[in-house]
Amino acid sequence: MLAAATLPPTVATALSVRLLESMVRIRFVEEAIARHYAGQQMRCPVHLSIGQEAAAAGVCAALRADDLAMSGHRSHAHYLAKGGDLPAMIAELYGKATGCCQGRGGSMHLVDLAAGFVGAVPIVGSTIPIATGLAFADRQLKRDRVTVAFLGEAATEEGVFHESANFASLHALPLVFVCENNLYSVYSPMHVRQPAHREVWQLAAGHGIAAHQGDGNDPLAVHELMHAAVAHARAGRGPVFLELKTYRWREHCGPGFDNHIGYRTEAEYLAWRERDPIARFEHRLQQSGEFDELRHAQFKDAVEAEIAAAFAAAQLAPFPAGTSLLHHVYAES
Amino acid sequence: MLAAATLPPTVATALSVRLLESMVRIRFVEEAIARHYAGQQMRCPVHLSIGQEAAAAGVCAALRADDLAMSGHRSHAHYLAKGGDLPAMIAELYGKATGCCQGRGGSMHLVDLAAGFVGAVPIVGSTIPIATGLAFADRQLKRDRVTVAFLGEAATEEGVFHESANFASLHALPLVFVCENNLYSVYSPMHVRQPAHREVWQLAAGHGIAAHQGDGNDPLAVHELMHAAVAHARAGRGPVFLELKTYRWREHCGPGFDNHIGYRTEAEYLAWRERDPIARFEHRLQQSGEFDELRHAQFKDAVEAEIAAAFAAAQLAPFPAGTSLLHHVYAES
Amino acid sequence: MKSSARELTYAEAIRDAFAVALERDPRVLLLGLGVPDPKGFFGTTLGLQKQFGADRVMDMPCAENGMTGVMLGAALNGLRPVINHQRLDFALLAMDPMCTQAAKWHYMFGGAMKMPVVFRMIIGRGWGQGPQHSQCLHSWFAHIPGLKVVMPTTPHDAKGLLLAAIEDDNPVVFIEHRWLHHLKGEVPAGHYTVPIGPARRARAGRDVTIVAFSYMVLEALEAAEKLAEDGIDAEVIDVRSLRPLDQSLLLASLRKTGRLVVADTGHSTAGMAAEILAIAGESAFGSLRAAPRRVCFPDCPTPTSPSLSAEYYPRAGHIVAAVRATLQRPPNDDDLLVPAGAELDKPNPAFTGPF
Amino acid sequence: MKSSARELTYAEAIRDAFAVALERDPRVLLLGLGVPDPKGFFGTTLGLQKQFGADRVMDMPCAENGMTGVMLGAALNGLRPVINHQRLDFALLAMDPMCTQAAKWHYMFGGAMKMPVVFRMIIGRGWGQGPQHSQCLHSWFAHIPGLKVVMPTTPHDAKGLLLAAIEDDNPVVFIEHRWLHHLKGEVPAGHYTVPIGPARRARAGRDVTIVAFSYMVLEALEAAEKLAEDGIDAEVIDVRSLRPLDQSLLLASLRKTGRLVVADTGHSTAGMAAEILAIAGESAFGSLRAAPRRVCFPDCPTPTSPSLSAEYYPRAGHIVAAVRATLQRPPNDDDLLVPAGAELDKPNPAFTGPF
Ligand SMILES: Cc1ncc(C[n+]2csc(CCOP(=O)(O)OP(=O)(O)O)c2C)c(N)n1
Ligand SMILES: Cc1ncc(C[n+]2csc(CCOP(=O)(O)OP(=O)(O)O)c2C)c(N)n1
Ligand SMILES: [Mg+2]
Ligand SMILES: [Mg+2]
Repeated sequence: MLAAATLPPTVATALSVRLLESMVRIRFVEEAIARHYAGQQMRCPVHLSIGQEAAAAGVCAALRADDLAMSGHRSHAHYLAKGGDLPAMIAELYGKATGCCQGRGGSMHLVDLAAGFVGAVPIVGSTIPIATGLAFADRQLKRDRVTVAFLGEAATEEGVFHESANFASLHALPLVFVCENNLYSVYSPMHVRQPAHREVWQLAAGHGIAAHQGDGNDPLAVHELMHAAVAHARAGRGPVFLELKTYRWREHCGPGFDNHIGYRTEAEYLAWRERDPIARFEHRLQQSGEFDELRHAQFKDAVEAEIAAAFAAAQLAPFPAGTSLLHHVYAES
Repeated sequence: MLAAATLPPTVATALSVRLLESMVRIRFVEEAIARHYAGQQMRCPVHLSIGQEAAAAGVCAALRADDLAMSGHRSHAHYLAKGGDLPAMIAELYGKATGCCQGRGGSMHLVDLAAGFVGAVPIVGSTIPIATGLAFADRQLKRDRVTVAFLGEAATEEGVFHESANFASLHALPLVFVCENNLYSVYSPMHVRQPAHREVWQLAAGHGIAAHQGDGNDPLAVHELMHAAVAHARAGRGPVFLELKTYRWREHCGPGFDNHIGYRTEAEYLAWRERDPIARFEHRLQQSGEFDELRHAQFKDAVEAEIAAAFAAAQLAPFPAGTSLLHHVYAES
Repeated sequence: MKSSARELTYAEAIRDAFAVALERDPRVLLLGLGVPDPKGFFGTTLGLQKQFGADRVMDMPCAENGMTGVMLGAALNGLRPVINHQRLDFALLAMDPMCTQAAKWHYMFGGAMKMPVVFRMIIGRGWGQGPQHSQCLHSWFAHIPGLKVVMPTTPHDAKGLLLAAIEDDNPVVFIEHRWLHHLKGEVPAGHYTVPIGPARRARAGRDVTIVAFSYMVLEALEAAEKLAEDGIDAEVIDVRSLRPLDQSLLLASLRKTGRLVVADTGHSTAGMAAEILAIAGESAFGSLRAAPRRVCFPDCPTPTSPSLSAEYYPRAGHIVAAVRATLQRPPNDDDLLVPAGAELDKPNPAFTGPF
Repeated sequence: MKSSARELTYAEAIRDAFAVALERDPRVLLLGLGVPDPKGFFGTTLGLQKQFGADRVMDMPCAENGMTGVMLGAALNGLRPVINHQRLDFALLAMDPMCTQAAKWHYMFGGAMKMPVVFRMIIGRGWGQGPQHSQCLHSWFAHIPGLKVVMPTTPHDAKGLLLAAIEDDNPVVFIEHRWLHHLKGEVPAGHYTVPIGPARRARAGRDVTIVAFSYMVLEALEAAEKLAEDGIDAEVIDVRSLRPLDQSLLLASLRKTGRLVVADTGHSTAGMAAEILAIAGESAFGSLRAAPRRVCFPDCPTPTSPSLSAEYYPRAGHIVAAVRATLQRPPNDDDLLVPAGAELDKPNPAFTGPF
């Protein structure tokens, strides 16, 4: 996806650059959505991942192109990191016929089968068993793919997470649960939802699943955890659960900021901004000499152009015809 | 309930006798049901607890009379151990107007509010959150009661168990989950339902709940675990989960035996019969000199008479009138 | 002090009902994802936690099934809980505790226990709510004996029916339409109830009976205005309570008009509109002078794109067209015209998203 | 070798359909609590695990919601799963994956994916199944666009519709009534399908149209025999497919008879019988010569006691009485007489419980 052919010499550097570029691209797309949202033409709820890019980038960089992923309401980053088609996503946000769901879904329903992004829907937890089923079918059909179920920490409160975890553990499915723990479910902090005396990953451990916690704002750390998890899962040794600690910068739903309304403190927010996954990582690469300033500037320009083109195309694209309303209610056999 | 006033000298002996008598009474009732079932007049599914009496007896002996309990499809033992009205239960099995649900429920729906037995229903797992809610209300209303949720090990596979466990752990509710692990869900053994590399109690531990495993065929061991659990819960230190290993002797549903049909081996069954909670405990009491043979014989006679009377009354009792069909659909405010 | 009426929005009326209930009865408890959040659950719970404490106005884990069950236990054991869902869709995870448990508990235990619990749900619409945030499944609940089901249209009824629901000793499903939240109306201060059951004649008329639910009552009233321009005098009945359902007002109206159009905010097959038509057939057969008609959702999930959702939702014009058909008047293409600039995926021009 | 018909029970016909499907298509997978158990899921899966392997005929954890979701993922990824519930009641834990996910998946992703999955459920009745093992909520599923819903009555249709369901690229709800399992009928060997959609004329008649579902078709046919003794010639339509619903056979029959009685094995309010009455009102208004009637469950949960369940379930006599009413004939007290010794809580005299 990201011109991987022209990567710098070492593999480690190649990976670092890939992670950085993946994060930057996600950030730029999300910021463009935030900017354009004010135009009131993306007429659907949007849940941005700004601040959480390292998880998507690190996880997807450890996957094969034919591995599968599913997500929930906050799925732009996952879709993009997995290689989902950007113009089709932007068009979907605009409700256009060229959208990845032909306008039927909007931001909360993304799909790109060619990229192995099998779908995202907004009922919290509901894609977890479906992703488990993808892994189950791959196992039954003796394919060596791995599936990723992206979820927020609130989804671990839904019983269906546990039902899926039990089944995945029972059948040693090639599945990785990637839980981005960003401390909030909408405006509700952890302490009104989960006991303070246990960590999220322990829930999965209770099911006999290999479970780890990591810094969700460090793409290399995420990648390392995920690399091992994918190897474990692909080898038939069963599912893995990763809890990635991170933080959402903007409001739960929508383009703005909402620290002023009182459910979290400005200080907490600022502390997490200090840990910006992109700035921190860029800095680290600069320190280690892995950062090619010119290349990065060119990359940013290219991404900005790619994004501008996607928005322009989406804005110009036709809406689905009213006459198509009843298409695709049933599949023709 | 069991003439506790005439107990032998020491407290320990008093407890042992109470446990033994509670188990024997349950066994006799269940065997009477099995005997009478062939008459085809108890026209409802029955799930007998023969072989599992120690759990009910040990648990309920550690409760106060005003503590609460709920159960599922296999609830006769729990209802009786908690002090539920025997004639009302038998009449309910016969579908009579004098039944504890006025014939509306049958074996799978028992209730005796006076005894603190708040209800049993056959949807697996469904009373777990309701019991959690009882404990929640007691906490809100500053009552110092403890609630017991009786469940089978299959109920821990239902997501709602985990949702309840999370909430109970979060709010440190005065609740004890008592899980009788009898190795089967209908005809399905553990290994097709739960991963072999983790124990059932670990699921609860994953929620940050104090969790223990014990010999469910040893009423004193059960009582000891439960005594500590109740103290813990009543002191506001949060819920406790007890996994009690035990075994059902008869068929999942109905009065007979079903080892011949092939889902479990005769050898396994016989090994568990060796561990008969009643014979083993009686033997132990004999060894320790706590067993009063005459008293026990009298007790058995009394129980047989009590049971015979309950069956006779139930058989004679009237059916609910057809004209009452639409009564109690709605409560009058 | 005598209660006096003020103009409130529907959302404010809900909040007002909650405040009255919490004040009057210490057993009342509000629980739900985001109930105490700073946006106040579309404004319907604003400030209540501050006023009544975190023990009585509570957030919860994201676990609809379990938390509904917990509320049943609380209801059996001395509280009067209201569980709140920001979307009806989320409550689908709790069909077992609502329909297999709560609805049957009083009956199946021979009257031993009461289950005073309210299941409050909001129906989403527009601005990309799409297939999973807009489901209208009120007929599912209306199908179940043991439940009561209300869908108030006006701020006055919202408050009065919510108080009645909280005070009822049975499980009550209370369904709000998101597009009613901004609606303004007279709402008495203090305590009052609107009884669960009776329907309301929202407009008297002679020529045709339009029966509507919830938000569709507004479209029905608009349709009646348009019909009046053509000299057609429509009666509009606001059902308010789906279970129990008030047949008498309906049948009295049909005896008068002989013509029926039902405007439902939901699917057609085995929906509430089907029930109204069935009742009309069974009990007003002799009065009916034309085939009754249903105005319901098209037979597909709710699409997200504004172009498709504009096509999807029936409007006043669809009701007008149905009425014309029952009167054997010729169809009028103008009925379905959308005024230039109209944004059909917004409840009102001031709405700006994102939710 | 040409397929030849043999006499099989309904349960055997189901088993036969599974065997054919598993044999023909390696993607077919059966999953459910007890599917491989020694009693064979009421005999409907007997021996299949042995024949086709534990990878294709599987037990599962007691987790209806999650396991249904897992089956959706399997369906998206190359398998054709059938998830089996011994009672419809248990499937209520899986309303989200069935109705919010499976039903909408093809539509809301713009046709990108297909969801070939069968949700098989059994309706319990009698012998104390009571409030939580006898729910008949087929109308809930029929309400949802994107699902198909079938309820076959005969062994022949059970096999043919089950094969059609498995071969369909859409989610199909397949509902069996426990009291049909022992029913015998001719069932062709080998592969055949009965198309999802068309209804079946179970008996031709001139005077009244009786529309029935599933088990109630048997009661309707018995009612027709009784009516024939009184010179009343009833046509019986076996709906078979609730979604899509075959209006044409129904309307053709109504044009002929002008009279309608619907016998449903479910609740009345917003149920399938309401839908049939609504369709009759909308599309056969001119043909109807009398008020149509519904024969449904009384408006209460299902009680357990045999004395109450005998009162609860409508029988042939209730259908006869309803038909008399549509014909303006006087009621006949004999219609509802229960023959001495009849045990109304058993599907047949040989049945002995416990389940
Ligand atoms: C079943 C269900 N319940 C509630 C909601 C409302 N809801 C939408 S997003 C969200 C928060 C989920 O939090 P989390 O899983 O931590 O993800 P995050 O938003 O933090 O990324 C909630 C509760 C929903 N969409 N589905
Ligand atoms: C939700 C639900 N799913 C399935 C069933 C069918 N069923 C009845 S009892 C039972 C077994 C439960 O096993 P367990 O919880 O271990 O209790 P046990 O019978 O062993 O005492 C099952 C699966 C049910 N009643 N409810
Ligand atoms: Mg979160
Ligand atoms: Mg068990």
